[in-house]
Amino acid sequence: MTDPVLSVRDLTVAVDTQAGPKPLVSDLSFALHRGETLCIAGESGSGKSITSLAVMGLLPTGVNVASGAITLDGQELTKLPERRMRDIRGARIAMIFQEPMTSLNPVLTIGTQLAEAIRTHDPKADAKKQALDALRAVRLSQPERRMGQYPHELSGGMRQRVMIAMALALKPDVLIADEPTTALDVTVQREVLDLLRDLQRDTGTAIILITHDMGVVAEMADRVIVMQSGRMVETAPVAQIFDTPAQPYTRALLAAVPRMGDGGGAAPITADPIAQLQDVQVSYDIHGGLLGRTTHRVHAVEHVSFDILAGETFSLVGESGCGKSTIARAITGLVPHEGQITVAGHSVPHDGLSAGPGLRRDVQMVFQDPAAALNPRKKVGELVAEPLVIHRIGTASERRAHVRDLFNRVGLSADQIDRYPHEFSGGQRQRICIARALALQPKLIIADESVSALDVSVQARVLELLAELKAEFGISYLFISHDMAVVENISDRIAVMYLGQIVEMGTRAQIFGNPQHPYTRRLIESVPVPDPAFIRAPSPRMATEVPSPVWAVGSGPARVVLTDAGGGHLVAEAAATDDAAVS
Amino acid sequence: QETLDPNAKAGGDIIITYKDDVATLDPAIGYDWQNWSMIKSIFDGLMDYEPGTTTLRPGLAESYEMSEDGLTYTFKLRPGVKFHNGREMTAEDVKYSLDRVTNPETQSPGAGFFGSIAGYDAAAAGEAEGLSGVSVIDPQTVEIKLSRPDATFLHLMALNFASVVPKEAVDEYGADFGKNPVGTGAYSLGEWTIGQRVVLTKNPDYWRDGLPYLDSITFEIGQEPVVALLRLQNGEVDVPGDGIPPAKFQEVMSDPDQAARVVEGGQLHTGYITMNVGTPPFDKVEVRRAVNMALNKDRIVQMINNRAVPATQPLPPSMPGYTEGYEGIAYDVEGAKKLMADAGYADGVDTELYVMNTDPNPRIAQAIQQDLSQIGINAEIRALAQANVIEAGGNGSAPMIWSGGMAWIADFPDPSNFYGPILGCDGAGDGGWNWSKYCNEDLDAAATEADSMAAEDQAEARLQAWSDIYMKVMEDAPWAPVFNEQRFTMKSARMGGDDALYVDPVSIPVNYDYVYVSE
Amino acid sequence: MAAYLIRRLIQSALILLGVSVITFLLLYILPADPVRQIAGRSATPEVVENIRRQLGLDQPVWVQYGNYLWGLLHGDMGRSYLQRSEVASLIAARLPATLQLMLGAIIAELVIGLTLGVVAALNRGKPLDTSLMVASFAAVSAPQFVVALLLLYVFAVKLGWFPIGGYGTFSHLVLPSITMGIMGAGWYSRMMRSSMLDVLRADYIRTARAKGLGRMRVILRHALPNAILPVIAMIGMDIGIFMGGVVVVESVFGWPGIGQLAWQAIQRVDIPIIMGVTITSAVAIVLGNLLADLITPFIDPRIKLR
Amino acid sequence: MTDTTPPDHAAPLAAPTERGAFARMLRRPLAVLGLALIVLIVGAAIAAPWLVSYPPDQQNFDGLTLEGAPMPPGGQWLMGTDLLGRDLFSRLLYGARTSLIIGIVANGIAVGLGTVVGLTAGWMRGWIGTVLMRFTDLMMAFPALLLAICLAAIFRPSLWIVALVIAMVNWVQTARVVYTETTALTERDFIAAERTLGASGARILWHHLLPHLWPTIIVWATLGISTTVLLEATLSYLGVGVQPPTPSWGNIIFENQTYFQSAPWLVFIPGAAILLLALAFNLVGDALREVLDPTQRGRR
Ligand SMILES: Nc1ncnc2c1ncn2[C@@H]1O[C@H](COP(=O)(O)OP(=O)(O)OP(=O)(O)O)[C@@H](O)[C@H]1O
Ligand SMILES: Nc1ncnc2c1ncn2[C@@H]1O[C@H](COP(=O)(O)OP(=O)(O)OP(=O)(O)O)[C@@H](O)[C@H]1O
Ligand SMILES: [Mg+2]
Ligand SMILES: [Mg+2]
Repeated sequence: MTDPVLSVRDLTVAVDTQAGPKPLVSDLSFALHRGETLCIAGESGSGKSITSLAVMGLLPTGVNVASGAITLDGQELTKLPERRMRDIRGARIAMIFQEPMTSLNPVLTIGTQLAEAIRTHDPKADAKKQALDALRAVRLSQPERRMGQYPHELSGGMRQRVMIAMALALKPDVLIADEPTTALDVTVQREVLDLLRDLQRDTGTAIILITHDMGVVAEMADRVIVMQSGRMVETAPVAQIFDTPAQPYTRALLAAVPRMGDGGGAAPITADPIAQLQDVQVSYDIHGGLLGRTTHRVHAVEHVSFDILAGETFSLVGESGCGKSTIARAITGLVPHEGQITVAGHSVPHDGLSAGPGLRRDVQMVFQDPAAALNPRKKVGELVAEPLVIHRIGTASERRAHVRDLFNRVGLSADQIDRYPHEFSGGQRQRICIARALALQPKLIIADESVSALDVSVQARVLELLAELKAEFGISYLFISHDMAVVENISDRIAVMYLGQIVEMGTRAQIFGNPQHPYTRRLIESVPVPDPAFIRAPSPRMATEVPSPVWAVGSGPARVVLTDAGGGHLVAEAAATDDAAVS
Repeated sequence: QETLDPNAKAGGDIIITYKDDVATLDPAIGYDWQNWSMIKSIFDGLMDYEPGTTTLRPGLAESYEMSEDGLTYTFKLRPGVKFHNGREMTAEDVKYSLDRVTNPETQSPGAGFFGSIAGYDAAAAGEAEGLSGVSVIDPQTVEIKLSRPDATFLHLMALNFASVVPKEAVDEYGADFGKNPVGTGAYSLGEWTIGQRVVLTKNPDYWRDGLPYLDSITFEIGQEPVVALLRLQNGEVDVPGDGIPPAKFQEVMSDPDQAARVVEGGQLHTGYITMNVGTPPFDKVEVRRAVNMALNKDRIVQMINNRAVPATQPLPPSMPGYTEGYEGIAYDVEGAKKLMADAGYADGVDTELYVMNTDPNPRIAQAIQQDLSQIGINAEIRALAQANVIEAGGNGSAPMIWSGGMAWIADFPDPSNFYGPILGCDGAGDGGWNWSKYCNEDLDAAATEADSMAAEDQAEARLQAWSDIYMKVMEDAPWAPVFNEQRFTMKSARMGGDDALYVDPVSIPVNYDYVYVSE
Repeated sequence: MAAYLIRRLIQSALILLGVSVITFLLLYILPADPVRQIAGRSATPEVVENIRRQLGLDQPVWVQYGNYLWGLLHGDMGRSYLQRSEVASLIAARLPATLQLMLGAIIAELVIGLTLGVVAALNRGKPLDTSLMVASFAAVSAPQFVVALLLLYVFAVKLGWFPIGGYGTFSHLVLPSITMGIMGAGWYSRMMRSSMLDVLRADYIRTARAKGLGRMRVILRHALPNAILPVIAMIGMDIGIFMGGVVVVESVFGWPGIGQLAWQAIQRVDIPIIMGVTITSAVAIVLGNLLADLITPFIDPRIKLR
Repeated sequence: MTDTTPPDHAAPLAAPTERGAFARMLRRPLAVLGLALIVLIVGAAIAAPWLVSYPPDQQNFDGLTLEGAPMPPGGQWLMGTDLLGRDLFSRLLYGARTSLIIGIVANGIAVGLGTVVGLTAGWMRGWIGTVLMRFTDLMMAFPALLLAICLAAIFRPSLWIVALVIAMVNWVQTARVVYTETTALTERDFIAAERTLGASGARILWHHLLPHLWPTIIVWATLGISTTVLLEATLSYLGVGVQPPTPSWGNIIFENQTYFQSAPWLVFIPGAAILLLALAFNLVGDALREVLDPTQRGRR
């Protein structure tokens, strides 16, 4: 074997606290060879992101490399002055960050952001052309047009591809990808993973892939590092990890991986509906034209009707941007809607503003982006106690005890209560949001991608908790997720959405056992299998335009008609979904 | 004819600065510090003053005659005098100009000066076309009839308001005549860039041969006095029109080189405090006298860097009719306290002192305030914009006003100018400028009497009469005269001409027609 | 966009109407009689009344206002009571100078303020940051007159780099602009520092650094446009603040702007000029705010004008 | 399943309680310096009668030279005398009373009012927001000096009137800036999250929006101290505020500014006082903000 491109030896990263430095990553060592893919998996908050930032020399203020060495082609990086480090960043080591939504500068066009990266390292390059090539390489549709667009005009999946293009444009020796697919639905995830593999094959780039999705690990990795609490617990080639895990933690992790087909047929629930949606429509106006009138509308949700029964877990799946979160917002009365929504006997007001305290108590929502949903200036303990304070439940000390209990239940320790949101990892923040939603023991919890950033062991634990509460208090869930395996494991019933409309709906057994709609089938096929031995059947790569929900005023998408395929299994007539219109 | 200065050289341009804008150059309207002397140089009246003095001399009139009864004046006009537009000036123009200034449509602030001309009342009321008393005898002769003898009449004919203007130019420009003045004076308007500069250029056809010496005068407008002085020191400016700013006075005077270029002179100015005789406590003459006695004028003068002399009476020392040897009401705090006690204010009294808000007036007011507090008068100071003080004075709501910054530099060098509107009954009504609201019918009668002594041989007696009137005023003490300001003009080294020209009592800051540059 | 513009223009017109009504009323109740000032010291009450009638000041206030507004709509701002010239021409003669000065001041304060703010943010907590803080506060606390004279004394009199006041060329404009911009610069540097600190923590700054961009490029191209947004909103307001302070700067530097005109008019209650200047500056302020609102979408494409 | 809680978190970063904010602030030397300055200035203003040797409005005979020039600092006159021969030290201490009321109370009210208007408009949006903001625009376009002159002519001038005028005029800018920030904040998810929890409008405004506006408010409030103290002098000059001989820092500067070359102490000493006051509040404000705003301490 050749010399490693990148090697990390005895790396310790610590954060300054008032009680002195506290290690976040300890004694981490690994080596990365050319053309290799190294997956770092492990529990949420174990220091995966911190490690990659240390390699980039981009640690947040207050967090420093305490000891150890990071060597790139024989060059020691930790001692390198900022000026020299700059030449290495982008050109030799590139990184795709965990949060794709906020990682692009909102005021610069895609083209500018791409081209400047190229020009910085090669002033003579034809930056525009190279940028275009990079965009083509990530199979972004209409690359010329994208160059002139701003980040907010692209969907999450598109932005993630731009990030990848940016990282790859300079053909770096090492690419660090921190949870590159967490925000994406499985079909897009599939594409991104394929893309990374293609690029690696073409350029020989070494990849560090950080993920908690064992399916992704199995498909992508050559070697795997498993981390826990800032330490490496195990490292081995991928097959060995999956076949003969040496450490108990690794074993626990693998055991917790949800697998497709594990669900089995649970008894169908028969109860009164807790939430009823009837012909719900939500659209966002787009102003334009000379007179600034509403010229177009985003038809985010179109004629959606379904019931959630008491004590049921109802899942909503569908590609990114199909309107799942919008439905969640409509149910909680955050966006104006048309149609009828009733939750636990409260009719949700149409204006998206004036929902009363009764509704607020009975419905809780876990927002998709946990970082955004937590007030950064409040301690997390206060944030979790917030609903109790608002609804005047308990005394101060009772509340505190309650919060401790909730923290324990979601796998956080009570001494983290007095910290601020930014001091947590992505997965930890997600658990804080869950704890807050649980505080009031509502009748319905809407969980929007609430376990996506959790490592499988914690995820399993949280899911277990949700199940316990469901059994104990009869809480119902509206569960929104990209992760088909999880969905299969926990759902009673499932609705598949496409472009704002439901295209298929039925019990778990019906959807997973007998998917009818082509889109449903594609979703299920795209799920990564947590088994390195699994060989995926080659499927055609898609480079099609994402169909748009934007329509001119006066027009709109054709209404999908659902027909019963038996036993309450509703399926759209295939023809209706083909005409994805862009206007 | 004119005696020319043998040292004078023709030619050259000078620069003069002013802080405030030049409002208008219409002689019927202009009544500011800035435009007064400019108008004097652009226009001429029938009468004029010897440069640097208060001595009257004929101007556009070659000669004049007064009738026995003092009611008719006949002016013979100088032939061949041309307006800047080239037309020859005639008697018609004189009549037109006087008609115009008294016509209410003109809204002249000086119209009231011409009250003694026959037909004024009808004209002022807008009932008559022009003044019946002014008639054109022939193109070179004007006759003016008065409704009562007026000893100040010749001075009035030297006022800017009586300047002769050509009708066709007024008609042409209408209300904008003030921006496009046409006169007979030594200079004509060259350029006027609003807010920046006014340039006067030499009138080559000026009827006084050899004058003016300068080719042009540039007035730069809108410059802070402190900066103007800096520029003077830097050689960019010849005369700072607003004088030496108080903040710089000491600096200038302590540098011999600069001090040598400062010209000091008297000024027809008195700074005084008015006390509203209709409002307690000033309805009691004891209190008013006590105020006069309480003022430590020496200290006030010291405070303004000795740029004034303590005043004893309403008239300034250089004014004819000034009572020489009169000591005024002496500084005597104990005596003042006694008077206060006599008036029933042994325990003190509260009142207000109005003052205009530009430096150094609030400071002077504070010095006055401190002096008054010595005798139990607690005067609260109200420092306001000029217009607000004038309003408070006019409507009688101000118990005391310090006059600084608003009044009273004489319009013309005659004792009567200090009486009529500011001490007489006419000005005591609502809105009038007699802020004391002092009205003594006897003195009014005596004043009318004195002003009717128009004959040459009565001049002495008339001045004595005025002197007596002001002594009587001092007895009633509606005012507390504080000081008479001295003028300090500074000039650049190249400026030539007699010092008197730089403290000319009627042309401030400089008599432009006679100064020259030595370069 | 056009609809937004039209709506804003209509609102602006209403604001201007409001300003004119209130100003007119205030001037009406102001206890100072302009007619007295016009008529002079020796005028008789009849003459005073005559002039009052000529000027229409004997009519009820709403009739006076109506007349004024009618004139205004025809571009006639009336004639000054004391100068007797047309107010519109007086203002027109001085407006270019004022606009130049404001533009100069805005540029000066942006250049100075933004630079210092960015430098302070980058050196956060270091002695340089502290010194800059003291400097910004000194700039805000310094009386304008003194600043003006100091600058004039040092750079014009002593060093001779610039003329001692005057108007016309670029070098005339420098010192007055800086004087006027200094306070805003102090202000902006604080605002800029605080918004820069926010922006510097954003994820996209990390992305920019991960690309290996140079420090200057990260700051100027990535951080600055994002941090400048709150400052843009302030530029519109500055015009109003300048209107208050312009008179000092104008008089020290002999700058022929409308500030001096206004100040003299206020001292002497020359109502038509006060009205004219007020409305002119209100127009400037309203347009300035509108402009600031119109510019923001160009800097931040996420902002949509509705 | 094992306990997956990272053990390293057992060592608490710091467990400060909200009540400890003040105590934590006291641990910052700069904040203590600021507080000390404020206490000193306020204390001196209150204790002025016991600290000075001359009454503030006494025009001392020996306080002027024969030519009428003021005396420089040193010797008998700690800070020199002014143009009327009054003791500047005494005037400075007494002037602090006026200036503190203006700089702290009036300015505080203005910033407070601006914050309330901006917050309300930004939160309510709709027609209330529009009306409030257009009213703000109107006030901005409105000539404040004119209002001041009118009030001066109508009412008896007093400190309270000038404070009122300043409060009425100076809230406008704060309102606009707060409005802009509030509208951006209300779009953020954590506010939506609060709403789904059933938080009342008041609670969201007070507990969740206001803390984010602190930095802005502190900048405006502290910088406003200087500007309002100076503005007071202009307004008093026009007759609205305190009348001579009552001293204020602003009017000491204003009266004497043309003399700054011949008598620099008359301008620079009160100027320094204003600067110190503003800086002191800024130091405290900054410390307070850093204590209240944890995100300032670095982030992932
Ligand atoms: N700025 C910070 N200050 C203090 N502690 C921090 C900071 N950033 C992260 N941490 C802590 O460091 C630890 C490691 O964080 P890191 O982001 O590397 O986790 P991760 O492995 O990427 O987790 P996830 O899968 O949830 O993203 C966490 O316990 C987190 O609480
Ligand atoms: N405030 C908004 N204004 C305009 N369009 C919006 C807005 N919010 C969402 N949309 C659009 O509405 C559509 C549905 O968005 P939504 O967030 O509900 O998708 P989603 O199914 O939750 O997607 P993801 O899986 O990526 O979270 C998308 O096309 C999105 O661009
Ligand atoms: Mg992470
Ligand atoms: Mg979503």
